[in-house]
Amino acid sequence: MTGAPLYAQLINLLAAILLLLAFAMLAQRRVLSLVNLFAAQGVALALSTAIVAFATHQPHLYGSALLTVVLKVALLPWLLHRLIRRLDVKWDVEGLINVPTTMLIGIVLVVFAFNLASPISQLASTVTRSTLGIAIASVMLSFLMMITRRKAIPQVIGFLAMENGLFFAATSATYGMPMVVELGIALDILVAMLILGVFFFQIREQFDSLDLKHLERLKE
Amino acid sequence: MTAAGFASQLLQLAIALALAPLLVGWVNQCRAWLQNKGAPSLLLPYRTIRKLFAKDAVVAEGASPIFRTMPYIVFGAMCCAAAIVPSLATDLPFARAADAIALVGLFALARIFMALAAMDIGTAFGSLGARREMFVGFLAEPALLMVLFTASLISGSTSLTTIVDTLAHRELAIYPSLAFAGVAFTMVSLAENARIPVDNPATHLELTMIHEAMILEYSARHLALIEWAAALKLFNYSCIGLALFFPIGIAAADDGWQATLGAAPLLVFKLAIGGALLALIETLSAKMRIFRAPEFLGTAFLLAVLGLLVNQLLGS
Amino acid sequence: MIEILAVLGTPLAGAALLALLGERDFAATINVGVSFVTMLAAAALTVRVLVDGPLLVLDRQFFVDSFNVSLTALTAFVGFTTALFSRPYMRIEQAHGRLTAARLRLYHAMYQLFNFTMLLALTTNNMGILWVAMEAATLATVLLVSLYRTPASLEAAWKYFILCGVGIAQALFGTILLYFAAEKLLGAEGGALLWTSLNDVKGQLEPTVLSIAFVFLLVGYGTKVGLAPLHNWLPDAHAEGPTPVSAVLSGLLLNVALYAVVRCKVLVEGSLDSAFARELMMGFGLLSVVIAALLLSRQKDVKRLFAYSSIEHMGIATFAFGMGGPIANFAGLLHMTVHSLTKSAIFFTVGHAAQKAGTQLTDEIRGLVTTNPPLGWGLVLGTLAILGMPPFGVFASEFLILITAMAVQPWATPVLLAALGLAFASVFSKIQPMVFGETTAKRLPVRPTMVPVFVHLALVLMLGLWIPPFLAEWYRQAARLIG
Amino acid sequence: MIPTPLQLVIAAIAAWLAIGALGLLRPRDLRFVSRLLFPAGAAVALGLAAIAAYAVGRLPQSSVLPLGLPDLPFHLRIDSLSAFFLVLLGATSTAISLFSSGYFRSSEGTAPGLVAMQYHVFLAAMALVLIADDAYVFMVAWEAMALASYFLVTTEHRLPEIRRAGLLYLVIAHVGAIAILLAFGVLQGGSGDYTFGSMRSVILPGAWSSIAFFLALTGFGAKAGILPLHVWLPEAHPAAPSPVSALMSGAMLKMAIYGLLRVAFDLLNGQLWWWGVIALTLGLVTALFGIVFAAAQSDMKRLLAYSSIENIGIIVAGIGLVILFKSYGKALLAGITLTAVLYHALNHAFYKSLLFLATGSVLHATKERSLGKLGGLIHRMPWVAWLALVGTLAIAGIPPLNGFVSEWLLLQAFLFTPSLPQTFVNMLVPIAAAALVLTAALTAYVMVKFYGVVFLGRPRESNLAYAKDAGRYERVALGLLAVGCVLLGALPVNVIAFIDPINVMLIGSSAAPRMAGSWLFLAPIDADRSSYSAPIVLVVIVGVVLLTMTIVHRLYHGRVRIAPPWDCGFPLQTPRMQDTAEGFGQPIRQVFEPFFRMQRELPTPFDSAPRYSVRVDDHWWYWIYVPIIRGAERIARAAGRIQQGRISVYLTYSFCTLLALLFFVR
Repeated sequence: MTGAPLYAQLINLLAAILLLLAFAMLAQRRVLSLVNLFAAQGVALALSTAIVAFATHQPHLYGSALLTVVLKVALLPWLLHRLIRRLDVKWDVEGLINVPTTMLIGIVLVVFAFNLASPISQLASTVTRSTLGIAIASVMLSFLMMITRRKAIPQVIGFLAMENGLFFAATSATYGMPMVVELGIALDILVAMLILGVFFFQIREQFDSLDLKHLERLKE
Repeated sequence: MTAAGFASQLLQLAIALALAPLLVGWVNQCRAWLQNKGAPSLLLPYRTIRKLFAKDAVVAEGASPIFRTMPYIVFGAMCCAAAIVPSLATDLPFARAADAIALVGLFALARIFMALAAMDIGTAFGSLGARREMFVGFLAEPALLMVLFTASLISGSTSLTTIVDTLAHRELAIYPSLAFAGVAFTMVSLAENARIPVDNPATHLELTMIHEAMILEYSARHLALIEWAAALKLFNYSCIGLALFFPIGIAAADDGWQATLGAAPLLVFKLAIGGALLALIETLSAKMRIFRAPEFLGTAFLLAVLGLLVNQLLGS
Repeated sequence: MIEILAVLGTPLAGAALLALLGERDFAATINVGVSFVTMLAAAALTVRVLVDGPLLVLDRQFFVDSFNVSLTALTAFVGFTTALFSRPYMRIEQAHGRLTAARLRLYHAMYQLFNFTMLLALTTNNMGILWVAMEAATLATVLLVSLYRTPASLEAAWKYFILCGVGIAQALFGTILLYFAAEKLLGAEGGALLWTSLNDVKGQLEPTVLSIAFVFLLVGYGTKVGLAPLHNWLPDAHAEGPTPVSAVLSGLLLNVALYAVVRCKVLVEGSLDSAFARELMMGFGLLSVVIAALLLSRQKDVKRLFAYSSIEHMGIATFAFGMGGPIANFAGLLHMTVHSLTKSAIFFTVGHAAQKAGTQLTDEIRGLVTTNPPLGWGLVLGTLAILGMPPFGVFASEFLILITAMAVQPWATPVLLAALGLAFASVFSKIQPMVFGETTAKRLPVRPTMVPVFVHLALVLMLGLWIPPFLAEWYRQAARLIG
Repeated sequence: MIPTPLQLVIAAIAAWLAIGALGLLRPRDLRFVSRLLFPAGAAVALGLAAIAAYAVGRLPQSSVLPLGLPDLPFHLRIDSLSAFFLVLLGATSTAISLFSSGYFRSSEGTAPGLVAMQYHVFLAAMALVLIADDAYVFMVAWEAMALASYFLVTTEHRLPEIRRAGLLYLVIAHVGAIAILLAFGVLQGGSGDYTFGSMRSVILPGAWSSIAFFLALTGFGAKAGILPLHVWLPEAHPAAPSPVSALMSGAMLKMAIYGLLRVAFDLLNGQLWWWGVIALTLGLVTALFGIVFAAAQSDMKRLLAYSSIENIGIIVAGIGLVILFKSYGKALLAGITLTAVLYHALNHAFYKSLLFLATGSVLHATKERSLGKLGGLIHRMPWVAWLALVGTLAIAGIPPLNGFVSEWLLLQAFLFTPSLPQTFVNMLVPIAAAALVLTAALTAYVMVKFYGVVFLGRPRESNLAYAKDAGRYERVALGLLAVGCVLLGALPVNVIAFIDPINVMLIGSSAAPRMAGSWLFLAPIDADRSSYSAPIVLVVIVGVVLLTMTIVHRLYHGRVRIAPPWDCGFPLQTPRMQDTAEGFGQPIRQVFEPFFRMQRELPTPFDSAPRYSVRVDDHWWYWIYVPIIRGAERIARAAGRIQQGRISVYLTYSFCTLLALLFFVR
């Protein structure tokens, strides 16, 4: 989009990266690299937030950018790494659906998301409106990822990635939510992550594996 | 209710009581003739009754009061029936108190008490007889009622006196429905009076009995009353038949007592013919197995209903 | 103001206290005490709102009107009675060796925290905070569901967590869209997430955005309401968690989630002039009723059975709010109330019954009336009440809903009634043998308290025969508010 | 000021509820319950009957209680119809409560106090049903009635078949209630006002009123036991304690009849002739079915239950005829028929309660319900036996008892059906009459079987020798009901005059002056068409019998010998050689073979211990209920697959839902 100011182009670039990362996660099978991809997503997110903050002179967005860095680039990946080391699960076996199919579905989803977003984007007054579609797309892609993975940790990563997408939507579409809310959300994510950590150990000690196929007993 | 009416009522009752055994005797005699047997005396039934009244009563062990009162109740019911059915005159005060439906009710009363009394002793034969009697009854009773209904639809009334008045004293008309009713009625009265082909009054083999099996335990006065009641029943049925299908000669309300008296010989004549016909039927037909009875009576019932339908269809 | 702080502060403080205190014998008593204080505070708040109308305090962050005050009071009350019930129940669990002291500590702390989150969700005016509270409620209960650490409970908790987490995430997206739509009107700082201000401007909110937002919100919060086909977590979580948790999940959490949906529906209704939101809610409601009714007959575990019945009743309430209009909304509110009272009472009895028989399988629990008449009669009466038998209150609300349906949506009435009939047959045929017949029960180490059960049932009975005028007035206002 | 009847009725209901509440105070104290509560309940019932009898024919009164829903408080109303049924309820429950006070012993079932509570709630609910004047209070009372009776049925809940019976009963009752609710929904005709008052004023378009009528027929039929919704009845009635069976059969079934009349003639204005045809056919089929099955029963209470189905069938058929006549504007005939219907309802309440209570006494004395193990009780329990005889003759429709009068009236109505517009209907009427008569005759058969096997003959079991006759309370109760049967039979004219206001109310014309002109004679159309005088018949029969007796005893020397019965030369005669219940019913089974679904076990000549057993089942269960249950199970199993345990599937559900909705939005 020539003619648009630089930061807009940057944000669009980051948005594209975000989408790319989402696809990468969808395709990636190794848990550790999944975590790294997640961290990378966090970086992109933080950058875009900062840029928006700079562009629109909204100080509280710096805060949320910082929050993102702390939480999603540092803390959560670190936690995940530790967990993976402690539980030593290196490999995520083949997903329920093979990768190419997943990719195809993903692309369909992206198209759908863009279509969905276009009417809203028309209304948006923000410089970053065109990224809303990407936000929705990445949310849906992480949803798809959660569906296709059959191990606990990748599923959780999918969950966190979904939060990323939402957060990106929040910043890109609306210059961020009120601070209270963002803090609350962040807190929830953190607590969720901790609880999940506890869970992993419990599941592990019950079934001595994190394979979700053990968790299919309760029917009807 | 006039004094004349009351008189004719009593007269008719008296005649019924008096003539009933004779009718039985007559039927037996005719049958004997038809079967080339030496006929018993015409008065045999009277003698039997007198003899029985003279005897000592033997009551089975473990008989309850129901057993002892049954003969009186049955006899009473039959007397009442005799008082309803117009055989001589239609000016019967009591007939206003009980119409055709009540008449059937009276027969049912008699039947039920007979069956109960039969079960009272607790022998195999008693209960067998009771069962068969009720079995015959549950088809015969509605059939009879249907026959009466056909007549009452024609005359637009359920009181027998009115029916007879209509049939006898109005302009003569052909009622096709009555033909069905007539056949049905004949079959019913055979069954109800323990006649061949449904029952055999003369049998001495308990297993084939119906009526006899029920009264197996009775003796002396009780038996006498029962025999008399049975005779009355036959008499009543004959009178019903006559009243419905040959009502000529029965005195109407306003004819006065001469007509009533005049009707008496005519009645005797009609009864004689009826009895002879009954004997003929009995001679011509063979007793059927008990489980053929429902077919027989079912046919009667259906014929009666058919009569009713025909009546509705042709608008009488 | 004070009241709200008390209502929210007490459970929070209680949670902290119980967490620090660790498991002592009197912890359960403290738990009851805290809940009791909360209830008093809620009562005070209720009176306050009744006396001088809707309350908008703490720079508009908290908003209490006749709609949510009724639910707040209900929540505090059921929270109290459940604490009362859980005291002996948990003792027995401990005596049976299913729980350790540490777990009890977790349980008590989380119980209060859960109460706090729900009260927060009810009283807050900020859609964002509402979302945060809902998520927090999930987190608090996840640990309670997995309290026994059995494989089944872990599985249930995991499903609960993932499904509700994802659902809630959708709700967040919906909230963002809402904010996005409102921001242009109210400005970033103009409290664009405050329900009251949104409500004021709902007429001018952008329809397309709001309809999309509502889809996300409905799918999100609907997951927590347990609307089919988003309900799959519900039976597992109810069946595997400790019974007091099942009671509060069924009795309170679902209500709160439905409350959130209704709040959103009000806004969307205001901006859209189409029946979009209404049809959506009716559809989900009806679908839930039918699916739940069908699945009821397949249940073997008694708590699962009643979990499905909760799905059914939430479906009915959603359907009612979907129809809208004074009578239906009135009925919906009434239905939420009587359902949470009855269902929690049932779970109280079911819990003890399961403890007596040492199993939750319906086929192995027998003859309760002979071993413990109050328990047995409580269970059978509660069941009949929840199945919509007069003269209990559930019938009153269902009657109102049905007559509205006959007037507004005649086609739906036979479906509803057929589902209700099927549900009746399948549930009662399972409960009757549990209650009657020869018994298979052992004595309990601690005497269970039946007071909460009969208090609840008495209230439900009263609501069936006589709705106090103030309550009726109250519901009418709320119904008008929902529109 | 003096209280109005309505207030008094409400007070009676409250009193019953209070008595019930007292039962909770000392649930295990038998003396308190049986010597205080039940007699008190009986007193209240008597009072209720008196008030209601006063209210018949008075102007309707209505009032509104501040209960129920805020927009729909309890509307109550008493008019002739409800008053008549209140009389029925009060009269029967007086006797039944008295009986109960002697009947209930401390059993291992529900505690006596609780039983008393459920019993009185049951009574109160029935009374409330009768005075309800809006849909809500009606439904509340109706279901409370079902609930209370359900708990009473399952008093002996330790027996599995009793639990099964209770469940079946409650489920069918609930289904019926749903139908009734729908009927009200239709009746209210979009006015949104669910008071009966507004329903009366609403004019429904033809199709809708038909729908309303048939919904009501279904709903009330489920309670009354009309085919094919009768299956619960022969299960539940035997399962319940005898007073409860008596109350259910005598009073509760009539509540359904009341509801049907209320909807068909009061709430719906304008009936269509073909409703009548359908009700008529349905009723007659039910009646025939019921009595044929009664003949095949070998459990005395089941037998009576089936006979209740038969009587209900007759009543419904009568209602159908009323509709037929009314729709053709034949007011007088409609009046006669309606009188017959109500009369029959009253009669059935009396003799069926009497018989059920009698079985209760027998049950207590012998612990035996199966006819095959009874017999000869007339010697051991003369009181019960003789009073039961009255009931037996009454139900068999024997003049001059009450059963005969109502059947007589009904037959008159059939016979004097003038030529109606439809030929088809004209053809139908005689056939219907035939079916009715056949049913009546079969009733006689069944009742002879019942009475003969239970009370007559020789005891089939040795332990029957220790049977004791009923106690004081039971005797009084049975006596009251027997006297009721005789009076209802002997004074039809007065009874009809008493019923007449309802004709005026529902049909709009009075039938009594024509029917009951003179105090002595009952002449529906006019004297020479048909007339019946119960008093005369009674007097004459009794007179003739007594006369014969006296004469015979005068003439007769009166020597009597007691001897063993005639054994036909067959030395060994045991009681087991008497007809069993199965044996007595066998001819009927053979004639009506297709009605039944039988499994017979015949002994072979080589059996060391030959045994014969026959199980008679109901076709309807296999034709209708089993398929329904199977179908529901199949669908449920299919639906069960939704919840198949795998989390990614669940996620897919919500994902697809989301996508679908989003797609739907755009």
